[in-house]
Amino acid sequence: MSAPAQPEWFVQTDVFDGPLDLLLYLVRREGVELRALPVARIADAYLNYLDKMRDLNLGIAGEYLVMAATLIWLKSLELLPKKPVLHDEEEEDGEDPREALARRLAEYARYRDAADTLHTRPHVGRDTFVRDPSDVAGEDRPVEPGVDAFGLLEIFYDLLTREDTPEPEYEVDTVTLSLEDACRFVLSSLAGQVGELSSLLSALPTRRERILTFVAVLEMVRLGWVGLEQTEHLGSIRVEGKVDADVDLSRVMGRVEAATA
Amino acid sequence: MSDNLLPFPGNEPSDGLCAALEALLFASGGPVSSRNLAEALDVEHADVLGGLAALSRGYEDRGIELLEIAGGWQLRTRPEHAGAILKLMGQRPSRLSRAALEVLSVVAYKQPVTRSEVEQLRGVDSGGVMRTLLGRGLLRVAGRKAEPGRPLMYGTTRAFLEMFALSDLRDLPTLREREELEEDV
Amino acid sequence: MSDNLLPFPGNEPSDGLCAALEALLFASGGPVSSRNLAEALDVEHADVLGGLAALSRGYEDRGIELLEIAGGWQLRTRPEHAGAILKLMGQRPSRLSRAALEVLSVVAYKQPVTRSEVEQLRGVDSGGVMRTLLGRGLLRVAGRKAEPGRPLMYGTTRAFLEMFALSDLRDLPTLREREELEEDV
Repeated sequence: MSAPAQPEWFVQTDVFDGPLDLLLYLVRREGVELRALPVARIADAYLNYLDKMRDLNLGIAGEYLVMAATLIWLKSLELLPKKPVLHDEEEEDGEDPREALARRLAEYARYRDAADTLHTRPHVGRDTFVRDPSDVAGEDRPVEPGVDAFGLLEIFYDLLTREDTPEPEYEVDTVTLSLEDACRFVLSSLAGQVGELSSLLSALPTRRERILTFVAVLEMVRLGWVGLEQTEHLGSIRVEGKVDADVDLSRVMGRVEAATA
Repeated sequence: MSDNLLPFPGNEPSDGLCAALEALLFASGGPVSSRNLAEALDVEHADVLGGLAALSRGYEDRGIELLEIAGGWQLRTRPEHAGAILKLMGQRPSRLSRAALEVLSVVAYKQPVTRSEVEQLRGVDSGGVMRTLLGRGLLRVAGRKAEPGRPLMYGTTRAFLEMFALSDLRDLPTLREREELEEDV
Repeated sequence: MSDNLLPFPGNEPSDGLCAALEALLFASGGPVSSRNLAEALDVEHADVLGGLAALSRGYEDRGIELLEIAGGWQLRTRPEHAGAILKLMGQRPSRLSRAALEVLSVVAYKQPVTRSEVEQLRGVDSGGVMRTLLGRGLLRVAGRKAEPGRPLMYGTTRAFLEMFALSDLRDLPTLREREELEEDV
């Protein structure tokens, strides 16, 4: 691979933040004035630079190519006889496109230099350090969010995309709850008596366990191990245990697993 | 280090070691051992001890003092200013907790939403946080959901919009806008 | 108070006030407005201003200094101690990329400004950089623009002012000055 031919400039795309940055660098390197930008000369320098990048197999982002096309067009304007073709373009926005580029570059240069000025200012965490505030407890203090609306979105996004949403804290020892466990829970809670389905389910802390237990109740109804009774529309549902908790639960397991698989 | 141990002397150009020690102690916040100070400044440990003593004397009649705590040295405010500090900091708003922000974000984007829907997304019990937010006027009850049990649904309030400088819920940035910001890097 | 310690002007009545101000500023960490200081100390605002000036003078040749930042007053370490502090804390200096500084400049001067306006000016995609700056709390969402698509507008934050030791946005060098410099290019 060939090294850059001209030692005074190195081809480094990553040091440029876009085509305007590169263009400004070239303008300054060539020592030309922005106000009277020699478009042809700058276009050549720019295209030359892109060629070097290509020679080095460096990826060239699309926006650099768009600028290259613009520069080629602007250069062609200089080569063509002035009036006939150009007329429309100039009339449209009332400005020579070359001047427009120079103006755009000048505006970019202002912010670019402002960035340099920012860079030289004392910078917390680099040049100067501050104290964390002392912690003072205070009741009835007004609250502030500490983030803006976008921060709120970030938090929401984090929640949506969290790899594995942690199960609720209290579920630590219930994650492993099986249908067998659920059946045993129901039968031992009832202990052969009658109980309310809602109080049975509300004793369980998570929705997952409640669903599992509800499925277990339905399955045991089918097997005749428990009975269900509802005396009025939307009234409470009573569950009656008809077998002991030490019933052979292997019977239920196969079927329920098959049903929920 | 100069022989003159006056911490911030008038006629000396500066006692550089005392100034440096002060900067280090100020920035670190917590107690720092004299050995660590010596290492950071690349000076003799004995010089650091002398410097700390001088610095400490210099803090007489000042708002802060230098104390040896937990095997290290720490700058602290003098106790007599505690009242004013409490008064100053007591007016300062406290920050919403991460938990509160999480609940707010879920309610803001999914409202109207039930408590169990919030908990599903967060993966933790959120009742306490939601009560606090209701109390602060950032959440409100927005009806009941048409499902068994008819659970309460929650939404955000006008105070919520004000807190986040939004004129309208539609002003919330969207997930798509977030994605668009992420696309190019 | 001994006479040879100069940081707080010798026999002036403001000695106690200086000490109290120092304690408040030390405890608060962030910038505090002179009005809040006056209120916390229950003294006249003018006295606080005098006290702050005296305190500031007292910090010459010290490890810390008193600066006017983001509409308030804040104690900070002097830049010459940055190396030792970073060494003590085992940290690398926090740095912003040139792209980040450019985006910050554009937003600081033109706010509120949309992403596409920033990109138009820089001639390059800026979404990733803007997202990072939002994450660091240096940019904030500042509403939506009243135009088709209602794009988000962005502004700088208080943390931006604090980061660059600016007392307010007007403290930024004016772009006109930059224009004058431009003629020399």
